[in-house]
Amino acid sequence: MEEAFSKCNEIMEAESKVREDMKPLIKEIERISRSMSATMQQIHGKISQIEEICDKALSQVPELQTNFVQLSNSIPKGMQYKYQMSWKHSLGQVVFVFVLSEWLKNNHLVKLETITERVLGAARDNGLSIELEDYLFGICSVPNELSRLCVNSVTASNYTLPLRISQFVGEIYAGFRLLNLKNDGLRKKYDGIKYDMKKIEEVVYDISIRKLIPVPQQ
Amino acid sequence: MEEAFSKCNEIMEAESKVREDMKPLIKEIERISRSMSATMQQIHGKISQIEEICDKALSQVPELQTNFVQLSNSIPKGMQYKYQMSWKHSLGQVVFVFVLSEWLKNNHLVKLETITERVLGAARDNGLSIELEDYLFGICSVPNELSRLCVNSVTASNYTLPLRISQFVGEIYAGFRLLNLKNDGLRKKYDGIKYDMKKIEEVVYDISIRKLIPVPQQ
Amino acid sequence: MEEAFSKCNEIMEAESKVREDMKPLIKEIERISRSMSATMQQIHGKISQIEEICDKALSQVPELQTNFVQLSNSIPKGMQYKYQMSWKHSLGQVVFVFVLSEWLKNNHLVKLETITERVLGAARDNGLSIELEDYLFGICSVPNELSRLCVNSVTASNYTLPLRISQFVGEIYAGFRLLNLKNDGLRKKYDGIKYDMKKIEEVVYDISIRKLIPVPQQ
Amino acid sequence: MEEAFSKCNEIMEAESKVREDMKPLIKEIERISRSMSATMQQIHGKISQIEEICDKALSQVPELQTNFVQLSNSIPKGMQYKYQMSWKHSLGQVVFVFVLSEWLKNNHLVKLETITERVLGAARDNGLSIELEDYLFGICSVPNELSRLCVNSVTASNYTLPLRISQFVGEIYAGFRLLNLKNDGLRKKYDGIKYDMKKIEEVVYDISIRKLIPVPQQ
Amino acid sequence: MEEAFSKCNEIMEAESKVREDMKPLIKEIERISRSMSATMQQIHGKISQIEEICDKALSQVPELQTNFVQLSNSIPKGMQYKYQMSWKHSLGQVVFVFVLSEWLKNNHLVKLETITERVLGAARDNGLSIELEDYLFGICSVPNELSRLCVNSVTASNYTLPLRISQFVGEIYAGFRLLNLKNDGLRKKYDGIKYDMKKIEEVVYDISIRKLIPVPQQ
Amino acid sequence: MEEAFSKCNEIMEAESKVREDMKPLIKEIERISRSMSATMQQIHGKISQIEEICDKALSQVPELQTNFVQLSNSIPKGMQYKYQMSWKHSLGQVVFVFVLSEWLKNNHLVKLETITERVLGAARDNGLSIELEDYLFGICSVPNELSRLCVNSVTASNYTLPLRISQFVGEIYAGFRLLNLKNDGLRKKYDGIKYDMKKIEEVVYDISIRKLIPVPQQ
Amino acid sequence: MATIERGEGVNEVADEVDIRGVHLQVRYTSYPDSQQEQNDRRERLIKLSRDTTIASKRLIFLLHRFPSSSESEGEDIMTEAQSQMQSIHANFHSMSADLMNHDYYKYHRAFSPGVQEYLEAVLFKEYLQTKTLLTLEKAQSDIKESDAEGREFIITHMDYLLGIADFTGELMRLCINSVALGQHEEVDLHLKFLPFLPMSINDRELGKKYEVMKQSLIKVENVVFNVTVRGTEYPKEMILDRANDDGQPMEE
Amino acid sequence: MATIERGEGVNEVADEVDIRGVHLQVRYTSYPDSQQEQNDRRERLIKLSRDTTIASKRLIFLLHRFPSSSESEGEDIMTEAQSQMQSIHANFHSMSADLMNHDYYKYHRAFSPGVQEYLEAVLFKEYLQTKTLLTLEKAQSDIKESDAEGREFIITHMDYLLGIADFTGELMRLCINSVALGQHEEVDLHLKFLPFLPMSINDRELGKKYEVMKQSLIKVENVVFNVTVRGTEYPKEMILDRANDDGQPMEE
Ligand SMILES: [Mn+2]
Ligand SMILES: [Mn+2]
Repeated sequence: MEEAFSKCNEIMEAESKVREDMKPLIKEIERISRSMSATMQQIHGKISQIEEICDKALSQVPELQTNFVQLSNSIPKGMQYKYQMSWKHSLGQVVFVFVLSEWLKNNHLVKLETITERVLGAARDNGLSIELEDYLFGICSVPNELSRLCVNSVTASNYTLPLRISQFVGEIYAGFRLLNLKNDGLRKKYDGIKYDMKKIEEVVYDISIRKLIPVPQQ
Repeated sequence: MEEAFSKCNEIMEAESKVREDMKPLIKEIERISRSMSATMQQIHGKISQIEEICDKALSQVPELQTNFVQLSNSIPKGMQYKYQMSWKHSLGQVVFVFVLSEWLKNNHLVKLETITERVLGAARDNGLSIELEDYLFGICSVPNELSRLCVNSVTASNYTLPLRISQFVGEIYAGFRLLNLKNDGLRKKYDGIKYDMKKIEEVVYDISIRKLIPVPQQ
Repeated sequence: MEEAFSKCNEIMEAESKVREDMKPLIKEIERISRSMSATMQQIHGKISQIEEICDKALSQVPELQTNFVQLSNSIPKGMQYKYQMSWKHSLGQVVFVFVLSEWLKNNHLVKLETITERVLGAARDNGLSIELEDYLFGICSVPNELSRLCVNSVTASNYTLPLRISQFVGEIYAGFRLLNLKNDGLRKKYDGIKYDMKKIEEVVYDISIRKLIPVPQQ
Repeated sequence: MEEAFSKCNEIMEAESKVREDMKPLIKEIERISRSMSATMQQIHGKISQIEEICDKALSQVPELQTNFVQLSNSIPKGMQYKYQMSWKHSLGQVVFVFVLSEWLKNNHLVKLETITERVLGAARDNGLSIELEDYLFGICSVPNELSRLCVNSVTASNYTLPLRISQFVGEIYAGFRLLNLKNDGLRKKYDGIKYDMKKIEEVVYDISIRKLIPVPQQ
Repeated sequence: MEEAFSKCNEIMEAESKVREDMKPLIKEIERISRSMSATMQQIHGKISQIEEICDKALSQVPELQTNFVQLSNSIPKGMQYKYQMSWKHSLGQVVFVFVLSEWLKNNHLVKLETITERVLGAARDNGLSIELEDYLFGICSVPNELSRLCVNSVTASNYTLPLRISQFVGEIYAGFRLLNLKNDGLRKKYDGIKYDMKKIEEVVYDISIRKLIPVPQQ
Repeated sequence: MEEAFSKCNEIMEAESKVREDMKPLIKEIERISRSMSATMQQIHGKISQIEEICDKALSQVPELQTNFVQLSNSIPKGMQYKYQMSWKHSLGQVVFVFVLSEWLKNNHLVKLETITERVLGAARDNGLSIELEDYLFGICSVPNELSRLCVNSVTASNYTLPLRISQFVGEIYAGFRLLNLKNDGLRKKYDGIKYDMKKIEEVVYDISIRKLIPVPQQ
Repeated sequence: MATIERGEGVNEVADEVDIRGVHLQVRYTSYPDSQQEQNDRRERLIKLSRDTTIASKRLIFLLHRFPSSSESEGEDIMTEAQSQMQSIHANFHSMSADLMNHDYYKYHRAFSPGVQEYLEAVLFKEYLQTKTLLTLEKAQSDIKESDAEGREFIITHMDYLLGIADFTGELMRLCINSVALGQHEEVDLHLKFLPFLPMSINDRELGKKYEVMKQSLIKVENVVFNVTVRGTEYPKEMILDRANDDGQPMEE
Repeated sequence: MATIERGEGVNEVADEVDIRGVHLQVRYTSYPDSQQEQNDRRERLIKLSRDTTIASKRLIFLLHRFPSSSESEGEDIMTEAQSQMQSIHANFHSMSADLMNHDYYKYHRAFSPGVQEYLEAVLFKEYLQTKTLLTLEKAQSDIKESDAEGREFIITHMDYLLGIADFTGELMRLCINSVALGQHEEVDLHLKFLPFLPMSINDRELGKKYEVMKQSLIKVENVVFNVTVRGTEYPKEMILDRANDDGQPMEE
């Protein structure tokens, strides 16, 4: 019987090794995605430099990809889902940064495939993926950030950004309404968008009533 | 943007379908493994028919395998780990039945590969597997059952089975000692073996002090 | 063996005595730090007397130091960490009061060394210290208090304090972003600053759109 | 302010480093003490080789000491108590092994100083220590092991060991009665000795009524 | 020995009877205090009829007193504290109603003696009492209700009530600060007042920034 | 309002003082009852000196009474039940010691009144009491101790004590059957007596079958 | 070898019971229905209840469009609502038929959720049309009248109360939407109608809903406060103007 | 001013509801019984159920004296048991009468505990007399036959199974008592009869009872082991002798 248990020990050591190999990569992935997300926070104080900030945040993507590719190489085939909890949270942050910065710069909703391609790259062929759920969670976090940006852009005398924000958040809200949501966490997060919309509308109202912008035509 | 959200809906529906397909198979797997485990319970009342009972429990394995193969066909490639929580508990029961019955019949510790082959069969090629952890958990449940069997076999005037049990559980306990357990649940379960061992030793004590077994030579 | 146990009893009595000696000192330390913290609460109702209130809160520091010095004398060498949970919470309150009052009066972030020197004094040489962690926890509590002060200062027609607060909290928030926080409690507390920042921004928005302050130039 | 936070980061990194340095040493300490404790478990199956087993378990002490000395070197002065939770549990196991094996071999209760000297060696001068509490906890674990040994020694036809055990555990129990225990965990563990004592008394009863030992004269 | 146990049975029956007698009275006390508390809830919808609502709630006090007097008669002398958990919660609700309504009507904090006299009446001479703790708990519940009333009174265009509330809650908060609270539950509840205070300050802020109240002179 | 709160503080201080005054007395009561209970434990090892041990245990009663009287003086009239949880556990131990030692010495079940008189003395007139429940709980602990004594007295070649024990425990069990028990804890404890009786009967059986005593006539 | 069948709420047939050599001989003959018939009936009722829930939710969704609609649109919406209600009634008629001559309460848990959701919808509809609370009596007679065979469908008091509790949630949404639309008189009306269930509740399910209701109510109070306070700064006409420009009901 | 009455399991009448100036006009007219009548009926059934429980417990207590009794004593005990059973039946007849033309399942929770305890008692009685398991069918017909008006009292499958589960507890006590009496053949018989409920249980109440049963069973196994092992040391006759001397059944 001793032999049987020795074999068990071997398997456990092998699995241990996979985890050991993954650890520094995941730490690095966490660091980068945290840093990207922290960089994006700067938009609130520097409304006029939004594009630069977005670029700065996104400039870390190649480094991130390198780590994801290495990570995907260290995981045995078919076992990506076994470990995915380790990087799920980081991916959520990255999706958030992508959706937010792409819209700020280019005024459109970035697609799941685009993010997957840029963040995972070759890691995708090794079986890594961004779950649809993570993508939708990431989108859901954007309106809250934008409602805050709305307030700050008015303080910085920028009266057009609130109008853009109002329209984008309205579209996201309408988009989610089309989904047949089952997931409790996601539905709850989606419900919260309502309050962001209200705040944004109040800001738009405040500036329109003071004739700082023409009453918007929809 | 509407189009983007429509696509999301499609993906969600597809995933929903996979879960729906799996559901009846998993229910069946649960039923069979529960029934196997319930059958094994009969050994306590019919010490003299242990072999027949083991055979009866194991006779359900082919049916179980059929379900696992179908299940493995319904899961997209590379996603087995995503769903494994659904059948993990059942696999635990099956490992328990296997380890217990194989030892009772053939006096050896059944290997993980043997169980995998007989329970999963072709499902293994489709990416399903029994984790080492589940195997060890299953083994850990055996001593408790055997400590109870020890008591009942004495009641049935069988004084050799307790000695066999004492040795086997002792070996399992020693085997686990060799492992470098990292899983907390497993470590806790292993700690519990100590109490089973103690109970078994007390039974052996009771029959030895009454000279129902020959005095051991060390 | 009786003798061995008698010796144990002696050691236990000695340790008991240390704790008994510490008790009244710790009670006093708790009382003073609670009182300092309670005094600081008065700023919300008396915006114009902030400096006096800060001075009043800080006036209790010498008394506090006396107690800490006595405390440090009652602890055997090298054992300060053994008992530190007893005064950790109080130190947290004291750091909070220091950071808040120093900024309100002198507009800068007070350093850890400064607080250590003034609060612990000679106790520092006896091995007592303020952990970096406690310092950071104390800082983290300040933004919440300031967001409340922001609201109350507007009620009291003071429109410049909100701007000062907005800048200070922004700097703290940015500062924390530079840290590689490993402590979970601290990370959580830091995440909370975001909400204070938002509230402060909204107040600044309210006074800026009503032209109660000059429009900022970026 | 940035500079202040940079300094914080430096301190945090330094502390991080201490923990990193300690980690492998603590892992090794855990491994050795676990192994010592596991070795002692073998006494139940090999009553006649108890001395050899004790020697084997204790033979790992020098290796353990080496690690403790290294550990004590890696901790800044005065901070031993800050980290002691990391090795407390292992020390508990070691005390248990010492008390048990010393009594089995030499029939006396090993002193705290003896264990400290042999396990910590030079580490003691670096501020490491075995708390009295840990020593007492270790002693409290011995009766349970001995009640099991009592049963197994009868199975192995050794009728004198139970009498020795009965006396030793009785003395421990009486010794603890003298202590004014304030630690709740310890008091609870001590209460548990009562059950071990009862079990041992029953074994002595069993062999005495069967005249396997001479009737004691009081 | 039988006789001894018969006597025990008698004592138990007697105690049983006391509990049976108390039961309907306690049910009635619970019903009335629940009803008083429910009545007070109406203030939020009818700001202009606050006095009438307070009177209606208090009009049930005589009925309550009758029940307390009967209750006190059914309890053997000296045993009031044995059963006090049965009506403690109801007393808490009553204190809440008293403190709230008395302040709304007469603008002062009702004293413990006043409540005791009106609620317990002659029951007081029979040994019943309202504990200081219950009184303080009752007071602690008031700020939360008032923070809600603050919001609703603005909706009803009453801008003076918020100022009154702000002052009263501020005084309560300051008052509690003077107490050396040892009861953990009470301390926690008191900590909660901070959030009510904040909410109230925000309401005052909202009406003050819109110049709905005269700018305060400090 | 400040005055109202000052008054609260006074009341709280007064209550605090009562607790402070009680503390050393209760500590002393705990110490003595623990010591009495510990003394009684010695009967198992010294069967022939049982009477002396009982006397030694009971010799501490006057000292205990002194403390209870002082305690009763420090509690305001009518408030004994408010604090009774503080000494309930100790009273339980004392009842146990009384019932056990009185039976061992004088062969009868000591009455509740007797214990009350000897333990509380004048404290009884000050409102202190031993609850019936505590008395019954104390009795329920005796059979377990006696089943252990039964085993040890045979080991010490005393064959008459087991017969006495068998009869006494049988009577206690029968007595409890007369009670209309509602209390869950008590009923559970009473159910456990069954197992003590079984153990005692086995011992009686063992000695009678070996003709160490005549088959008992009931 | 006989089998034990498990009754009441358990749907599968138990394994054989012949452990320790004793065969449990258990047969049930005194039932009008077989176990299988009972299970089938329960399944049918659960399905009808689910359909009713879905249709009622859809009806509520539709009704939320009413306040922001023009008069003619409003009429269309109510016509559509009436027809949706009628088609839900068909579910109740099927249930009545299936329950005929059987124990109503035995199956109550199976269809209770659907009944509650239906009540939520019709209470909401009645409120929008008449600003009154639909009585339980009326709710029952509506169902009966639309049944060709005139069968009565019993609604329990508890289901009615739970329906009211859920309805207040919709009333709250209505409030928030009216706020967004700048319909201040409406808001006032809704807020006055938001009924408190009595606090003296010792039923657990209802107690929980009451707590949720209270939290919702406080949320509405805060929204209304916000609007009122903002309204003090600007002329009311401007608020209304703007509301007509881009007001979007935020229902769901 | 109207009041809301709370239905289904709630016994008090609610407070008035007129908060925010709206009076809720709620009346219930479509019920055959008034709320008050329903409450009263429920109270009556709960009381009958409690009486049944107490009487059944007493019957079980009596039955435990049977195994240790002589033949003539045994006959007396069974005669007394039969008469106690008959008087319990009167409770069921009252319940049948009160439930006539009313919803059985609506009130089921009120009397289910009594039914379970009764089943436990009669299952035990049947086992002592015939060593067989009383069928649900027989249990029901016994009640019906003793009813002068021949009314049927329905026992659900679930109550029957829960009754069996409790009955095994008594069987366990019987085992331990038989052990004390040295009746080894009896012990063997009981042990073989102790049925396992199938493990594949997804009903929570039954699952809990099953766990308790298993723990009880293990306790019995340990006791039987103990006796057997002791029995190997001494001649059987001696054990029996002694058992007749001072054997005390340890029932409760
Ligand atoms: Mn709804
Ligand atoms: Mn029972």
